[in-house]
Amino acid sequence: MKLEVHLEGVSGSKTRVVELQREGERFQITLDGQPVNADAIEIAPNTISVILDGQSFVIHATPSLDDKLKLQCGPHEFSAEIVDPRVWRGRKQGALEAEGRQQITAPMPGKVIRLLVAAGDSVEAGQGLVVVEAMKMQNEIKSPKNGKVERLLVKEGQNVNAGDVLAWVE
Amino acid sequence: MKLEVHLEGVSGSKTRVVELQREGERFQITLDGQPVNADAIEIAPNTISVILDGQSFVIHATPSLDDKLKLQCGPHEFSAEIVDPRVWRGRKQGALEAEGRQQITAPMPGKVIRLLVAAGDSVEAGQGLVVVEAMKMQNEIKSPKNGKVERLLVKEGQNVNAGDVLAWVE
Amino acid sequence: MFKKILIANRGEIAVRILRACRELGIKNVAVFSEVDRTAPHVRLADEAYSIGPAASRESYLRIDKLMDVARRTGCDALHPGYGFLAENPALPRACSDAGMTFIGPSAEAMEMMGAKTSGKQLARRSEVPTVPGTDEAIENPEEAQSLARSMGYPVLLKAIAGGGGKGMRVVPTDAEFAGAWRDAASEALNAFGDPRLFLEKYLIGPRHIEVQIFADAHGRVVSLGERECSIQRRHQKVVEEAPSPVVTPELRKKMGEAAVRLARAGGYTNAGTVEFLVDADLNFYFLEVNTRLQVEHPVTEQVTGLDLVKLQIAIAAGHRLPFAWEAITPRGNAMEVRLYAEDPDNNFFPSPGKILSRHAPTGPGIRLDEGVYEGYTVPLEYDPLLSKLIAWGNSREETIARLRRALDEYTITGIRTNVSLFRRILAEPEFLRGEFHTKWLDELLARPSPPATPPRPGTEDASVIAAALWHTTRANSAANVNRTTSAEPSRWKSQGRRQQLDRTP
Amino acid sequence: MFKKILIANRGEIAVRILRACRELGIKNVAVFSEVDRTAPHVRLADEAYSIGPAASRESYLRIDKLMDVARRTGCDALHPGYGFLAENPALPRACSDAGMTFIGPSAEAMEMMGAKTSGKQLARRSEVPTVPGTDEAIENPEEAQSLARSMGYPVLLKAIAGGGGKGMRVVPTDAEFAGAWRDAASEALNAFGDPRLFLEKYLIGPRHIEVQIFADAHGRVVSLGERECSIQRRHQKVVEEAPSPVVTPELRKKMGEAAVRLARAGGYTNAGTVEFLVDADLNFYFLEVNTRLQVEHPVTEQVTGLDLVKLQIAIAAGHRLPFAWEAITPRGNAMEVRLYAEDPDNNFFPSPGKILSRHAPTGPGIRLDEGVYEGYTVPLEYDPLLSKLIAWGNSREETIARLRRALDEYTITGIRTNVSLFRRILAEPEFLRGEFHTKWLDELLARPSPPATPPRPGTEDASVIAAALWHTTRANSAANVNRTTSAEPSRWKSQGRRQQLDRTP
Repeated sequence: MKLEVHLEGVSGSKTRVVELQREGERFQITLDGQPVNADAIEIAPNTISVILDGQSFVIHATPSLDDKLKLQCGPHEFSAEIVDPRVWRGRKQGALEAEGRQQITAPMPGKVIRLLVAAGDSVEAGQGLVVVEAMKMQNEIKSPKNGKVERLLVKEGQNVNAGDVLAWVE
Repeated sequence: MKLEVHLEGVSGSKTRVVELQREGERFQITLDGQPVNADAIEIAPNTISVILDGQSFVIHATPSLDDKLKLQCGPHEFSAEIVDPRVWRGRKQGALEAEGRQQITAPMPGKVIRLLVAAGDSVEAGQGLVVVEAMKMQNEIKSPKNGKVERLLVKEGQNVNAGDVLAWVE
Repeated sequence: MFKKILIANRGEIAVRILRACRELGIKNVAVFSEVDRTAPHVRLADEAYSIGPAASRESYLRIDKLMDVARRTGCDALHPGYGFLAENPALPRACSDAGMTFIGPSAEAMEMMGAKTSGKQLARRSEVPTVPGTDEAIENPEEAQSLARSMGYPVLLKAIAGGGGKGMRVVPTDAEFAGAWRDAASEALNAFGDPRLFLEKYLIGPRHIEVQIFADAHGRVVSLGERECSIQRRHQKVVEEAPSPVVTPELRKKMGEAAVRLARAGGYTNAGTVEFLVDADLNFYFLEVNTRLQVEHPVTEQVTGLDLVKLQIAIAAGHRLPFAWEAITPRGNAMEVRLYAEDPDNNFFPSPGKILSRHAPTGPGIRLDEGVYEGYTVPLEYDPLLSKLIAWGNSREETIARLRRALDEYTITGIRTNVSLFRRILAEPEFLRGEFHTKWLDELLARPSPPATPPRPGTEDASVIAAALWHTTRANSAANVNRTTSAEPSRWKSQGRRQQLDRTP
Repeated sequence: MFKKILIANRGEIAVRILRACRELGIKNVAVFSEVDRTAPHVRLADEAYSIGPAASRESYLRIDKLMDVARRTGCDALHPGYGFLAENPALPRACSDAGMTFIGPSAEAMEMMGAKTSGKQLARRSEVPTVPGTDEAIENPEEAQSLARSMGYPVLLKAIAGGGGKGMRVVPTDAEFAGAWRDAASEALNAFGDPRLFLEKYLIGPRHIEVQIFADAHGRVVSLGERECSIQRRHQKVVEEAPSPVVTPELRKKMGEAAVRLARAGGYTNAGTVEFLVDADLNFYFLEVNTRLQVEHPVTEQVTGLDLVKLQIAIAAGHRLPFAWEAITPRGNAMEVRLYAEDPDNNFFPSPGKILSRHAPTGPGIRLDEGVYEGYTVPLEYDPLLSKLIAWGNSREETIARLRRALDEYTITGIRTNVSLFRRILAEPEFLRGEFHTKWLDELLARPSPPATPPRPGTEDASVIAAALWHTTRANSAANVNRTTSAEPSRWKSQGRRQQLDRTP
């Protein structure tokens, strides 16, 4: 099976092509067309041991809500999007769109306790937009860019879930 | 849902009738027709917390190969067979039959390295029948009763799996 | 000794206390709020009772409900843990009214020593150094300046009516005093309509070092040595160690004696902590008293070998502090990190949720005081402390090496944790040299992150391969599902996600 | 210091060694047989290489393969752990030929001290007491009897050609000597065609107590105190502790000096253990030397604070034993239990298989040296040691209380373990008083089991409710599956079992 893996991590974003061919209990693996000396096995649910040229790695895989696979390898984290040619899925268009316009989401469930800006306000990168309280702590959700608040989608007192869109900054 | 639970444990074997009625996220529970003050919840896969009259218990449930549910509650172990009236299943006949005749099974996978008796031999309870080697240790499988070896189903050098029948003692 | 103890707390500290009860052969009773039904302290306790909704003030802060459970279950003592009601004098009073023993100081000692102002007054009376300065306004600037000279610069001017930094000035030298006084007074007048000022010695880069004391009901008070707690993020301790890398045997003796003097003066019993600020010249100044067990008590346990919770219980039961304990000499070095469900890459935003998998470090020199398990959902209503990871070693270097090793082994999926914060702190040369103060971590975090350590060669390739393997095995099983079910589209993603998210029914 | 160490072992000891490497900043290389691909030591190592089939003699016992991996990966040292090749002099020789350092004694010291007969001879030469008696046949019964009188009764007669108990007699008193001699000689003649006998002092209820020694390459040899290892099942240690409940400071000094004398005489370097039998009068007799790290080394680590594996590595790298370590005084008491995958209700039959779930104890005073994880399949090819659980406490009583508490918290499903054996031992009054010997546990297990402790009231009801809840939630989800799939019968049992057994693909 040949897969495209879009990986994002410490050294930026890359697309790799992986081919896994089952051979008995193991797989023959090629990476970007080159055979690699790798032995990969899932040793516990979502825990994968990879021995690559003798180096031992353990990778923890967590499917995330945005349809990506979060990978933890020791202190390093990656986010992977996997394209399986056997399953046709329209590619996301979000990546391009997001360049100019940023969607601000709640990183965790909580309650909106204060709005710090109004729609139409100019904001700077790092400026607080909304205060969300969770686990007795108040947390400012900040603007990721200089721009203008296009829309605010929440009200004070409103409960939000992780991933809920709070605002758009253009 | 009303269930019959046949429990075997330290204090012998019993049949209890449990009724669970869902009420929101919890269950209303009756035991042998009496309502009990119990709150039961599965807090992790196969790990069940029961608070019964304020006493906190944690029970680990493991389905076993003989269609029974093994229950571990602290140092205590029980084996439960559950009869669900919604699912008709013929009751096992093994229990009666076994009174006179004992089936000797391998308690774990290994290799038969020696037969200590032959079919037709008279044996005493506790007498060794077969030696099975596993993890570099040799283990004598003993007769559970006085009687006669009816059949031997394995040969020296043969690999056996857990639960494989080794012999019958009549 | 007690027969049954009510543990009026939750999380790792409730687990810590019930383990001590179990080891002493004392029955224990846990309480829990609605969202804590699946919490570890409920799981491990002998008995457990619901005391109401998630909000603390409707459950863990309700003295009436605690007393009701205690009465119904026949408890003869109550342990408050830390936080919640632990420093509220109404709780020991309620215990006393109910004929139960409160495992901690008396309500009176709590009031006298726990409150900042009365604690400070007690310190002065017991000749325990406090930060030099005046509590009351000085009308005459010249008088103030001569006082500043006698204390030594820098000094801090503060508005009597002040707050929020208004009317506050650090004065580095005598030459700048008059101007700073004028500015501060005028700012105070503008801000509060009151120009009056007082002054305090300004401590540069002070350390937070605290002394663990124990006092029995028979007049014996001992110090069990100090803990270094200067590594704080926004006034919240995150790394603690014992002994402090800067405390000399002489200073230890002086601080210990001061702490014991204070406890005696306050008629204190049971465990308490006297917090000090220590300046660069190793002068120490009383800060406040915590009239309870500290979160960071394990580092003292690891170097002294004592079980502080058992000691609290014994003292509350009227036992004497054994003589031998006064002579305890700390051995080696212990360090604790507080593992929180929070996202260090996103301004330490709380990250509650379900722990999908967990691999905890073990082995020599490693202790874990846990408040979670695999499959547990960390609730959003409380402090997101997951566990405390404590390392012990023969030297500070060995302790840090073990802590690093343990952090490398520690993995948790499903929620974010602050593990990377500790990796960063434990790699900082200043930290390794023991050169830091209470603002050090905030300053460190204000600086741009250092370039990420490049991963070991192959890490990225291995991760790509792991992702592909993960996908392949799920894609195949999803295909199997498709064959046996209807033609309804079934994607591996929802399949994989369900496996992850729904492992607990 | 070394750059990279090959760990020529598996299981918990391989994990123990690689953790030490990691803490020292030394790269580590693991090796594994075909069935050990998923083993914890492979998972945690920096590098890992396959060395062949499951059978030890084709993998872990193959010096050529180990040397090949070491050469290819550029290792400059090798740690053998315990078992496998750890006491085979061919391994240090092969290391030396390959220009690598063997972390352990020299091949010569291993040969001289490790072999029973040469070890005993060395002990005699170094004035270390051995069990009194003759190694050679005594022709004359009268001569034998007078020797027996001088040694004191009871004595043991043994056939020179003997084995399997034939021609062996315990002689309790002088009056019985002549008859016993006659019977034993005639039995020996019948069994082996050789009537010759020798005799030894018969020790009644001896203890097995061993001394941990360390020797550097610069002539310094130290004792780190003793371990009590008398709790054995069929000559296999299952519980170990330090210090021994019967060893006095004087005896500790004498045994330590004897052990050091022996090590010096044998030109020993690195870690070693001198095993003694100790009789009821606290006389000690040399048994043998183990020229390697012991399974039970953690109890010494917990009371001395030393990391013995790091010490082994430092000494192998030519470092000197620091002076301070000679003055180490043990603190408190440590006890280890060996958790095995075996079924105590079925004659300790090995019980390998997949660990379906696991909840390990943590908290104060608890150390776990692990060789397993949740989801791991314990292979049937090797010693079924899962983990070592070690408790430390201020007193033996506290240590035992902590160990009990930890055993109560420890749960594992999918395989059987010997946890209940330890619950039983830790409840025996004789054990608690420290009154036991090397046959004590076998005698205990030969007695009928005591009536099972009745479970806490409600245990049975709670278990029944849990079973019903378990069934109900599965039955419902199975019903859901049935609705969406074809009419093919699907039973909850296979459903539930699949969930359990197939969690790892």
